[in-house]
Amino acid sequence: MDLSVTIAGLRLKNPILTASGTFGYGLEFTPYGDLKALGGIVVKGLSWEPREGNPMPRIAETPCGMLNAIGLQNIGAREFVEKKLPHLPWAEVPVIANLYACDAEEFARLAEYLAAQEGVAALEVNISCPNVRAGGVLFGQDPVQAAQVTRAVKARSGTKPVIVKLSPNVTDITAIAKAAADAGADALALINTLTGMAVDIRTRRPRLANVVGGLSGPAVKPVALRCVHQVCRAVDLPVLGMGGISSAEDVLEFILVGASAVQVGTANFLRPDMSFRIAAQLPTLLHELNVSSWEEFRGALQTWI
Amino acid sequence: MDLSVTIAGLRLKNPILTASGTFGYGLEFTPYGDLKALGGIVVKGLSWEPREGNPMPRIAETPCGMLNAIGLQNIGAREFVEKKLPHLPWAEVPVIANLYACDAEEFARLAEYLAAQEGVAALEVNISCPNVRAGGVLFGQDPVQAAQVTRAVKARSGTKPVIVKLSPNVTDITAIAKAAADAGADALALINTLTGMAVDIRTRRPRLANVVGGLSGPAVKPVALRCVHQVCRAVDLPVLGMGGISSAEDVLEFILVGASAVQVGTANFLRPDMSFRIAAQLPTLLHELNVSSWEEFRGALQTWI
Amino acid sequence: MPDPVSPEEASSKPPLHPTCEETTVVSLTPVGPSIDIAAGADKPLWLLDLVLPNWGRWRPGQFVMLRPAAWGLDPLWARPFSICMAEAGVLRVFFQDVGRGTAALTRIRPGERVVVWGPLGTSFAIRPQTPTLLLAGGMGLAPFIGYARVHPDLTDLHLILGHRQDQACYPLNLLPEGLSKEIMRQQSEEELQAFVEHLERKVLDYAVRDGLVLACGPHPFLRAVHGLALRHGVKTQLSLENRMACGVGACLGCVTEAAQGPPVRVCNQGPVFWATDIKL
Amino acid sequence: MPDPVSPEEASSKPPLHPTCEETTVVSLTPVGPSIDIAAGADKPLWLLDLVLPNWGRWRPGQFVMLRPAAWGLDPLWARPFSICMAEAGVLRVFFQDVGRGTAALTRIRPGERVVVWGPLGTSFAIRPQTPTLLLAGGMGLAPFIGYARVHPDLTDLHLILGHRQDQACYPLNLLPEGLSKEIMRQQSEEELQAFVEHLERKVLDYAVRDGLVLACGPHPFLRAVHGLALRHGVKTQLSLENRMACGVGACLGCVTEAAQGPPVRVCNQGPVFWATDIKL
Ligand SMILES: Cc1cc2nc3c(=O)[nH]c(=O)nc-3n(C[C@H](O)[C@H](O)[C@H](O)COP(=O)(O)OP(=O)(O)OC[C@H]3O[C@@H](n4cnc5c(N)ncnc54)[C@H](O)[C@@H]3O)c2cc1C
Ligand SMILES: Cc1cc2nc3c(=O)[nH]c(=O)nc-3n(C[C@H](O)[C@H](O)[C@H](O)COP(=O)(O)OP(=O)(O)OC[C@H]3O[C@@H](n4cnc5c(N)ncnc54)[C@H](O)[C@@H]3O)c2cc1C
Ligand SMILES: Cc1cc2nc3c(=O)[nH]c(=O)nc-3n(C[C@H](O)[C@H](O)[C@H](O)COP(=O)(O)O)c2cc1C
Ligand SMILES: Cc1cc2nc3c(=O)[nH]c(=O)nc-3n(C[C@H](O)[C@H](O)[C@H](O)COP(=O)(O)O)c2cc1C
Ligand code: FES
Ligand code: FES
Repeated sequence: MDLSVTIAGLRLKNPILTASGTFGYGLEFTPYGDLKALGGIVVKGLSWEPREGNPMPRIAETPCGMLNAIGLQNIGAREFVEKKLPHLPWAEVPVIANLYACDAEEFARLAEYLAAQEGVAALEVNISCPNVRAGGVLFGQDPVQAAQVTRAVKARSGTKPVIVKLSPNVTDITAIAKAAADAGADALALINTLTGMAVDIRTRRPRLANVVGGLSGPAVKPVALRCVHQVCRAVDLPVLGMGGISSAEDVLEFILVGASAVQVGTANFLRPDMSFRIAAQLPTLLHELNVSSWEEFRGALQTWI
Repeated sequence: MDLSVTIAGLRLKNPILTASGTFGYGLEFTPYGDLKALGGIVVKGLSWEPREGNPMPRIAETPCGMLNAIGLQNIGAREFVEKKLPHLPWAEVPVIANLYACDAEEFARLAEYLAAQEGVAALEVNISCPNVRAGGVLFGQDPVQAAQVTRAVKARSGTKPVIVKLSPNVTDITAIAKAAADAGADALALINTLTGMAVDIRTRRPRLANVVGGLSGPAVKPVALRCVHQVCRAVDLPVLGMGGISSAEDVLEFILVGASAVQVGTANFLRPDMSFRIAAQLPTLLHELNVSSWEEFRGALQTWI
Repeated sequence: MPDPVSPEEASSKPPLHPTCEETTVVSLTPVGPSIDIAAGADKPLWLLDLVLPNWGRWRPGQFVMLRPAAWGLDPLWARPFSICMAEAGVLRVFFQDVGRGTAALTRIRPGERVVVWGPLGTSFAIRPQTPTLLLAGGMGLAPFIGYARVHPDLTDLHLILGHRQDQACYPLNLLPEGLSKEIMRQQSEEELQAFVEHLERKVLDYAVRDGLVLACGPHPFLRAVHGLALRHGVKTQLSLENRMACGVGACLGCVTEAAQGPPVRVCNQGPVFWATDIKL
Repeated sequence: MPDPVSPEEASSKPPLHPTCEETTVVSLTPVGPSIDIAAGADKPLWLLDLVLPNWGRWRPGQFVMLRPAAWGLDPLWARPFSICMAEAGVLRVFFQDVGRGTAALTRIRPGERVVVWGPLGTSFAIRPQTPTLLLAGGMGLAPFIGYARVHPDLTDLHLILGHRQDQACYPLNLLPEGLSKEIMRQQSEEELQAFVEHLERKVLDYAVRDGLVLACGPHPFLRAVHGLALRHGVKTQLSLENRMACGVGACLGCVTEAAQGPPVRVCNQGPVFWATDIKL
């Protein structure tokens, strides 16, 4: 079957993208696969100025998952555009810039700059990062602020699709999804990480210098599927699903509950060729399951009686 | 060291309790250990009338965790009191009744009945079960309703301590914790399960007939630790910590972030003698770590610089 | 060797003294034509032998929960298996690789540690001087091996095994010699249809003779037998294989619908039920 | 056999062609006095041999990420190990059981599948006609085995191994014959103090001779060497062992503080750094 999907006007050759912060700037993975075989590449979150991120330790392993408190260390939007983007095969695989800022005004400025780059296919707005104190998680936990950021970005990103990335750390994720949708988001991405923590009883210290961090990986997949299921039923926008995807089967689970495409995140750390493998395995699995088109399969979840 | 802890006037010989819904009515576990070796037993959630629970399938395994949508099948408070309680060694180990109702009035009636039983040492109020549509999760997600239920139960439970059990499925768990505290809760228990979902791409059905269910087990431990940490700093009440505990080390992690005692839940399914083993292993571990008293260790988490 | 089962004992009582112990793998043996999967042969089935935990006694139809220590925290749950044999210091289960847990079991090695709790649940009735029909669907053979080995009078028994895989995958050599049996393979819809018709004739026959029918196998097979049992009014017990988390009656995850009253737990009110007590 | 390392090559360049492959365990061998833990002996250290993946080349100091297929989804991350040897079709790592992942590695069997990516990161400088001091703290010996085996002129090298475990736990037989070496055990505070003083004298000596110091070992050991290196102005490279998730520079989890500028990634800007380039 034809694997391609179109999301907010963006045509992807397959629904497998890489999740922000887990695939670097893409170039780190060229030894392990052909970037052009992916549906899209979402790069590490970019801020206007370069950021040094949080102190070490920043990562901890947990049962079937991990915590991170990278704190959005990045080279800044300008350096990304000048030093990384030219080396990415953006003409053949959509490169999506994930952006982070501390207020709506800065979000807008960043969006304008990035949207103006030919090699940037779309913007993914991270209103949900729990690792930055100023703003961050707050935007993503409050419908009013989520809408405000969405509007600000949307107003300055021209024709480039704006994807708003949602946090699962909320009482009702559909409320935030609706707010972003009403404010003009072209698509939604979810989930970002769950806020979590790990401690060392011997040193009596948190395992992350930042104390709390974001939980990701297979452990969170049930929460992610639930969120995607809820949002797909509540909002009429394409959804990029993610959270714990580590196989082609997992990809189809997200599409079955309504996602149009997915992002592979933490699983890229299990083996650096993970996203390529999943993309390569998808056709066989679809064939085995007799899926004939995405239209037929997407959101086709039955219920019990 | 002396392992005993006192919570809201209730003396426990050690801080290891069993979590509601994972230890039946206690009696199921008598072949596997001495109930009197536990700090306390929290029994399966009780409603006023017996309940049949949700349709099958009700459970699904997930990475390092599980989903359940039992839907509070239980024999009802009266049958528990008449048929089960007399067989439990309640004079030697505190038996805590976990209760569930659909409105504050019913909660109060149930609390009054159970609190009046000599064998019931305390009440644990489940305002956070995601598996029952009427009320359930709603009480636990709204500070106003959480307070209302707490007050209603507290007014009718005489001298018996009232423990309010919190849901992690909220934007700010400290807001609910404070509401319950202000309404008179004697202690807090957390976390209940995270709302999650699993699907079968071959049958195209949810793995639970109820579609969504509660995620528990080691996978959720990072979220649980974070919640306990936050609540212990926000509220001046003893906290019973739980979520993914499967070893004596895990127990100490919860106490290190501030819990006074813990409950072992899903891990009872890994082996039925789990709670007994953990209670038995605790002294050795404390000795190895040179912990001299709970006062010294509880909440003693250091931070990085 | 465990206590022999006395035929007078009622069948549907809980076990006397289950234990939870960490025991040791003695051996893992594939049963099958040859493990030549490339050649399109069936995947083998497996016999897993463990050092028998220190049980007081057990009854055929009961099961154990197995959890290899090497599983760590994932897969989370133990897996339930019928007690195939528990003799001479060895606990034997007969299993098929159908998913994550059983696939992991096929990689277990002698000497590895396994947490085992059991014997669990109810058992099959043993009725003196009663013609007893054993209906096994595939892996459902497992408990009947134990049943036939401890039954006091083999001449009362007749076993029908319906199977899909190559006959060589089933350890028929473990059945006591002289057991009357029919082994029927179903590879097509027609063979399945013929098999069901054969079952019906047999069940009818045992109804007439006031016999006892015992069945274990996949859900559709049990549903068929359940229907026949109710229709023809023959005393019938069915062993269910619902998904389990705890195995001890605590989680309420394994329930099935009762003929009346609240759902019943397969792990400790079953797995062996009288057909008249449940809906399927 | 991989390309020999030409001494002219600058040391701190990324690998040319890392790959990610599923390869096979050849053998796992304990190295130690005797595995008699009951008798209070040290736990053995381990040599793990894998079928060498199809790399173009590698340089000593580089590392691999290893993830046995049997881990499933837990533990989640692969684990980084220095390339101890990569010769004659075999990739060898030398490791110690310090936690969940390495404990699981001690149970691996020949024939098991392991995902391996590498060779990763920067490598130790190889400088012609330069007296080169190799400072290994315990397991830090691993990369120096490879270094000494590919170095074009053994007479330039002197190895000091500081260790706590029994000397028999270290595979000294893998070091090329004729390598000048001192093996010093530290079991007490005094011995540790004496060792550090010895290190200082040695480092000073290499500073005077305009030599090169290379160090690998636990963090406190590296901090001590780092201090000496800066104090005495000797050219020094340190190999860091930060916790890693991806190993390829993508997650930013393994960073360490740079002398100036933003934190640097140990996995692809290291693990071997010039002492002057980092803070410790
Ligand atoms: C009392 C009892 C006795 C049993 N005796 C035996 C026995 O003697 N030999 C044997 O091979 N098997 C037996 N089973 C079934 C066995 O427990 C399952 O095959 C096993 O748990 C599957 O685990 P898995 O991880 O391999 O499969 P999963 O990966 O968990 O599942 C694979 C597939 O099998 C289905 N499945 C999983 N568990 C069950 C279950 N319990 N019932 C029905 N379908 C299931 C799943 O829905 C899925 O489609 C018994 C089960 C019970 C409850
Ligand atoms: C580039 C590099 C090369 C290495 N080479 C070798 C080698 O050749 N031989 C060898 O035995 N080990 C080597 N290590 C260290 C090895 O990777 C760790 O010992 C291993 O990852 C521990 O995993 P675990 O699951 O057993 O421990 P865990 O259970 O994850 O942790 C156990 C304890 O070890 C600590 N720890 C875990 N990982 C690290 C780490 N990466 N650095 C410091 N402390 C850690 C933890 O904080 C904890 O106290 C190397 C590490 C790096 C980064
Ligand atoms: C190390 C790490 C860094 C991350 N950095 C970002 C980021 O910069 N921006 C962002 O929107 N999400 C970031 N995320 C979140 C992921 O993109 C993804 O939403 C989340 O990890 C859930 O997916 P997973 O379970 O597949 O990893 C990061 C996740 C990890 C593990
Ligand atoms: C099968 C099952 C049934 C449960 N039933 C109840 C219940 O009746 N009342 C309640 O308050 N919590 C119930 N819980 C939640 C647990 O008590 C506990 O809060 C949660 O599982 C997290 O802890 P754990 O990860 O250790 O299991 C149930 C959990 C499971 C797995
Ligand atoms: S498996 Fe838990 S009640 Fe039956
Ligand atoms: S381990 Fe991921 S960046 Fe170094």
